[in-house]
Amino acid sequence: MTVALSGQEIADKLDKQFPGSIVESSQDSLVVNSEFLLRVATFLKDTPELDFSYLTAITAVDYYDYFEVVYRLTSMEHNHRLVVKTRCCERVNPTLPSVVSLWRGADFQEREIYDLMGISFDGHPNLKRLFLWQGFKGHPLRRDYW
Amino acid sequence: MKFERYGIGIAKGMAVTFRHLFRKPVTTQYPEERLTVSRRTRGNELIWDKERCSGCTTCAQSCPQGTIEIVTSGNGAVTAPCSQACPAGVNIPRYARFIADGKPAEAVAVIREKIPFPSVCGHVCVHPCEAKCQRAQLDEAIDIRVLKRFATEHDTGLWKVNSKVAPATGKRVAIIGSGPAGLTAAYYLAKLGHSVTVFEALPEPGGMMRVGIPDYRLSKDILRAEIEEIKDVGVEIKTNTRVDSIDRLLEQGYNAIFLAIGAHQGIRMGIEGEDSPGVMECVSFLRDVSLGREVKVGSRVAVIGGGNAAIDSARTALRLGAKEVTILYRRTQVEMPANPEEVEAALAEGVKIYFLAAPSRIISQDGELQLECIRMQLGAIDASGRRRPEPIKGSEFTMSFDNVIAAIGQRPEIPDKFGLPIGRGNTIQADPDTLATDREGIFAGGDVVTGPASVIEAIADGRQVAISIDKYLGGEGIIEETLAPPEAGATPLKKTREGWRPQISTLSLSQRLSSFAEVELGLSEEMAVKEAKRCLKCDLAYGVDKFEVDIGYCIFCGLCVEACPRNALFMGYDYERARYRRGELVMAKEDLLLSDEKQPSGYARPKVEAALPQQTLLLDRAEYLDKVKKRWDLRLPFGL
Amino acid sequence: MAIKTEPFVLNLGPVHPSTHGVFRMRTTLDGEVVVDMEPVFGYLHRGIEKLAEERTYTGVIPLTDRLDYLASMSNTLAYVLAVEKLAGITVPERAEYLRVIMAELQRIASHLIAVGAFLNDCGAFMTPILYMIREREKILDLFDMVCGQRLTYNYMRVGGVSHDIPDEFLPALDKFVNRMPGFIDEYDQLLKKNEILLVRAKGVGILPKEMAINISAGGPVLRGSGVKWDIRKADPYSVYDRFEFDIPTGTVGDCYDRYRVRIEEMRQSVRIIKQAMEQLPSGAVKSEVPHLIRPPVGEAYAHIEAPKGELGFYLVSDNSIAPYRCAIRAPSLINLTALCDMVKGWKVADAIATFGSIDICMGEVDR
Amino acid sequence: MTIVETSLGPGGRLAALPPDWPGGYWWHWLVFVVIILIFVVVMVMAFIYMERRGLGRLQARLGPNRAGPLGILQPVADAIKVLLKEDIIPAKGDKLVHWLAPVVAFVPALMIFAVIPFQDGALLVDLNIGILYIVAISSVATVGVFMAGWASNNKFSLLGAMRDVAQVVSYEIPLVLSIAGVVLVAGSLSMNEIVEAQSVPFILLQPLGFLIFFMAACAEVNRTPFDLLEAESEIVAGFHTEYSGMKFALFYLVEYTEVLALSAIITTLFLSGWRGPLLPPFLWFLIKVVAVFFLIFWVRSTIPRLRIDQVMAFAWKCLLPLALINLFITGLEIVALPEGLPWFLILVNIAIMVVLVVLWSGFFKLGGGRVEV
Repeated sequence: MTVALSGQEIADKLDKQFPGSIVESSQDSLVVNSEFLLRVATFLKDTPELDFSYLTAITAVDYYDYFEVVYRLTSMEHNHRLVVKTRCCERVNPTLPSVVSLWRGADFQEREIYDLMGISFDGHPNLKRLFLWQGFKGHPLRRDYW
Repeated sequence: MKFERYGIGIAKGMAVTFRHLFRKPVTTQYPEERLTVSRRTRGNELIWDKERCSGCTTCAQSCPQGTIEIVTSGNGAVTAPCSQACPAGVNIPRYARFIADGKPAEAVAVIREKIPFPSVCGHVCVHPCEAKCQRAQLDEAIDIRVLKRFATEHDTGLWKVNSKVAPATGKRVAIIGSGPAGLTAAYYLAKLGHSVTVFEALPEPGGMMRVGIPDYRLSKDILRAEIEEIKDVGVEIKTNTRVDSIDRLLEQGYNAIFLAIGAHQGIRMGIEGEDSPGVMECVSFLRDVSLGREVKVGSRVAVIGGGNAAIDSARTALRLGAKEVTILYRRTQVEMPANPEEVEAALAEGVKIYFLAAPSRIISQDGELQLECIRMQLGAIDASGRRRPEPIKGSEFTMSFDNVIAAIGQRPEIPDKFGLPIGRGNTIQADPDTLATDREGIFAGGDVVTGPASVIEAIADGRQVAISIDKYLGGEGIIEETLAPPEAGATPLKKTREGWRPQISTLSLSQRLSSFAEVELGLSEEMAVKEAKRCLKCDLAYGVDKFEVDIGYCIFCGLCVEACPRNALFMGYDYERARYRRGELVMAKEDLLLSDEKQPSGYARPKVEAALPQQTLLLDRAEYLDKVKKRWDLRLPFGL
Repeated sequence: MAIKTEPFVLNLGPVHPSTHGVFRMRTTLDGEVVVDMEPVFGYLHRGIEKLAEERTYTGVIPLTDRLDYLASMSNTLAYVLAVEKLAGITVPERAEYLRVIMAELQRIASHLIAVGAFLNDCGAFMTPILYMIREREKILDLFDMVCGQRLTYNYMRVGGVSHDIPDEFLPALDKFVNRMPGFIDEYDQLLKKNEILLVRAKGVGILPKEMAINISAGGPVLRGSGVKWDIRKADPYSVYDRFEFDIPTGTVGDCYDRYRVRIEEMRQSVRIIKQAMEQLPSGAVKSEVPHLIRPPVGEAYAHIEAPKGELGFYLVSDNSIAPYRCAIRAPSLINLTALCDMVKGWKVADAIATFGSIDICMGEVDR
Repeated sequence: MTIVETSLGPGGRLAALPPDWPGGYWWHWLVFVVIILIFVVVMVMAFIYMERRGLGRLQARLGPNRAGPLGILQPVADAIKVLLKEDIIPAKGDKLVHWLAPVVAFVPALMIFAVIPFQDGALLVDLNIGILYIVAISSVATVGVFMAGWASNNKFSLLGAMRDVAQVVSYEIPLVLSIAGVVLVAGSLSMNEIVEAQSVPFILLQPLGFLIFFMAACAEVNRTPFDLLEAESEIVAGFHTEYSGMKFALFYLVEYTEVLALSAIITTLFLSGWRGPLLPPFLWFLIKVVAVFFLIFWVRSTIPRLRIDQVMAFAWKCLLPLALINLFITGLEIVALPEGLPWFLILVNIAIMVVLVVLWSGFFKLGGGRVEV
């Protein structure tokens, strides 16, 4: 059974490592400050006993007053998984650090989020629209897109 | 890259294809290769049946493509699902509308058209109607029982105006037992003009309503008022008269006799030490309490059993001063026959329930009862549809109580002089439709036939017996009457907003235990009106003016067919009937020729006639097709 | 002395016989050798995630059929598991077993198309794909018996399955399950040791193990590179923990390994179906679920092992009758991440063969 | 008229014609031209039908059965359909070359039949350099294909055409070498004499020669496993992507005529042409042609396609050396036994073939395929 690591445990570990990086943590997920995202991600990927080498999915959800990007990480050796979330509040041009350098699988998923949700990822090799054509104005998956 | 084993792999592959030369080619040209049509057909034709459709717009709501457009005009005729579920057939949406318009008197008139005990049902009915309420699909069912209670509490007796009593017919009917079945039959037979006498063994009429149901659920004066109404119609009730033999009654010149004895005998547990002092039987216990006789109860009381009777005994024991009441039930809470609300109320009042426990022995030691029980486990499903409990060897445990009440079931107590065939559970066997027994002129109904059941079912039996006795005595057997004024201008529901059931206020815990006052307080005026407005008026919504499906958008997903509660929508799956001519098929075998019984199919070129293609409708609801008078033909020319 | 050649751009474009739907590869070729390849998506983008936000929870089910139209039964299964996790609905035993049988049948059907298309891209003129389509036709007949449709089944519901199987389903399924291993052996004899296929597929389009994990590939692509990871074993959903089956893995991660992994998986699926048929209990097929499901506020993520990889549905609910957000993790899109590296340097023919071996379905990629 | 007489060539072969032939040279020429035309058209139609039905059966399906009884008229239906189709010429394409390409491709395919002996002596003109004429003519067709590829102004067609030229050129040499083997044994270039020399069919005497010739010829004619030319999965339809209507019909005809020519050549060179025990010689010829054609489309239905660099490597590294060795061995045999080859030589040759094939397949490599970019 893939054990879902509880958000609090990992939160305490991370707090010791990067003080102030945890915004909020609940039983099944863990919200990280967007500045610390890259460092936390590298820490999660490299430490041997966590070893999150497999990024299952990245999804973005629009909660009107902030965007929430959900990273689902899985480790194949220890067969456990973790949900890491980050929030960005500006609606005009929200930006987040890109994790493509750690997991190549994030490449298309970040381009899709940029295309449909409008969150740009700095550090992404070629951040272009994935599905819609270049000239398309607006980001359809936003709640206020009509 | 070495080119090892040169040619052998290729040769093997060639062998496979060569072998296929001599095999029968697989093609859809051969109809019998095609498997049968699935039961849930989903083809290219949507058939809608006007009669069955109740215009409740669930299909339009469920269609993901929004292709169904439905306009209802509201002059419907078919009964609503809740009215269908009520054994007595009370027209629930109609009286809910009266309450919504603030006319409780008319509402009681509508209820009284079907049942003579509106306020009793308002208090204790098991409400099978709420299970069928369509509002449950949206959020939660309407609380129909409490609405009935609200109407009866604000009744001004408007129904009496149209209530007529027919002139005397000179026929005399004897009814044994004044329970809900007996009194309902008496009421209707009296209204039809027969002179009715009811014989009741107990000092007070009302049967189970009087002695079975404790005061905190149904107060006695409400029952007495309703029985008074029945007496006004001309029913003569003789209490404290036990009838031993039917023949003596027949000699006294009664033309028809109705046995409505009910099920007043508690079933014995059949374990050792059952007769020791302090062990009581629930029916007699409840009877003594409700008749006001003095009943002493120790501080620790055990109740054996899981039905309504057990819960009532437990809560009555609490009110009689028992400190600690425990119920032992041999199955689990899911299988408990008691009403879920009753079980919660009992738990709220501090009753402890041990599940999967059954008594094996009672030892009486100096005024105290040692109850030895055994742990049970659930095995295979038995005849009653519940899982049979089997004892676990060596899991006995003993508890000490002052009193033990056995409430494991009731059965009718029939004196053998009646000379009637006795069925399972000591019940009388009667014809299910007319409730007539084998002996001429003798009818039987209520718990005595069905075994312990709810009040509303007994009332329904009473109505049925009234009809069959009237027919037996030469009348037409019509007991329908219209008491309520006709309804003007009721419009079906346009848009419904989300709204949940009201919270019914109840007595606080301390007040409950101190007395037998009624636990559940009624609804306030505006709460009742708000609740009545939530009703979806299913009976009114019929009379569909326009039903259109935009075939262009429809993706034939079949969700509307499933959502329709009245099975008015279904889809036909048609194979194009392909015409095979002998010459057309090179490999044609004889059986390929189109024959009626064989099911032709396949994706061959459909023979397109001038009008629509000839389609074999393989509907398992074929018998339904001929009933569909106006066929709503939604088919576009397929494949043109 | 290298001949001075000038690379030119060739669009193995949206309309091309072997791009499995509207997928476009802007390849810059130097003669026959692929110098660079850039995938272009979006030709089949219908905005299913936006559409899902306007439909009731039951109304979204027909949408899921149109995601990976070669395996629509598994899409519905993933979505339905997510809703049940969100709303806390229990599913009767019989429905669980029926779902497993349908999902495994759908896996065989999807793999048949995948392997057939791959062999067709390698040049075997239509023969393997026609044999495999003959088997797939039997599976489609079984689905036709169960839910009346051959492509968009719309069979599973929240809380179970929409209808019980007709009585003639089990005998037909039994006949199919007994004859299927024989057919699989026939495919093997046809092309497994064929020297030309070995030359065309072995060592072509290699996806090393670390890169497979790094690009979070899934399904046969991941297992082809030697990673033993299968959601049915790692995180068993529904009743998969009651069956024994093993997970085939490749060694090098080239087109041939992926082809062999798919063939072996078909055999394992037949094994699972056999066991499921024996343990199929009787009883209800759908638990009591109101038509307008209204799950409590919250979110849930459920994933299954779809034929093409890990298919996940992430549902966020705000206690209304429509999902607030319905995000889909599409395995085909993520498996394509490394297509550019796997294809660079090979010939055009190999680019097509590698693309065929990854087996994507555009409905799921573009959503 | 004198020029014509002299063109009869030395030794007056014509005189040896059976006496019942009416009229002189011109009549003979006319009759045979008509025979060849009818033979080609009918046999091509028959081949199209057989291939489509045969492939159907090999792939466990029915095959065309709608047009006419048993689907016999399917080729006619195809022809009519293709003729009625609009004939599009790509805008920026080279108009003249686009129009001329099918002609240049079709004419040589038809001219090959001039030297095919249908019956003893029954051939349009018994050139004493028959085989050389065939090899020369067949390479002209490639020019037509390349013209088509170039004129369509379509990247796919250009790729297809380049592949075809590369393939035909590199398979010409093993083809000719294997023919040389046959000529050595038969002792003459003329097709008729080759057939007469085949008391023992050369397929037994020259097994390796037959194998090489068959594969090289398949490559010439772009048949699986070398059908790189119109590899529908890679370059859509190769050189005839931009063709439709009448010109497409001609290319379709070219393909089948070349296959017909190929199977005819194989029957004359290796299966002893029209010689056979009971049946009339013409019928034997037909049976053998159809048998070879069955082998060709049977191979087509099973085997996947090779990559272009593998095709090249196979030609230069595998077929060419084998053909040389085969020629060398045949030469030795001729020198050692001048008066005619005894029958036990068949076993020797087959043994040599097996040894050579196994040895060579172990030694020979097809090349990696990945180029560092």
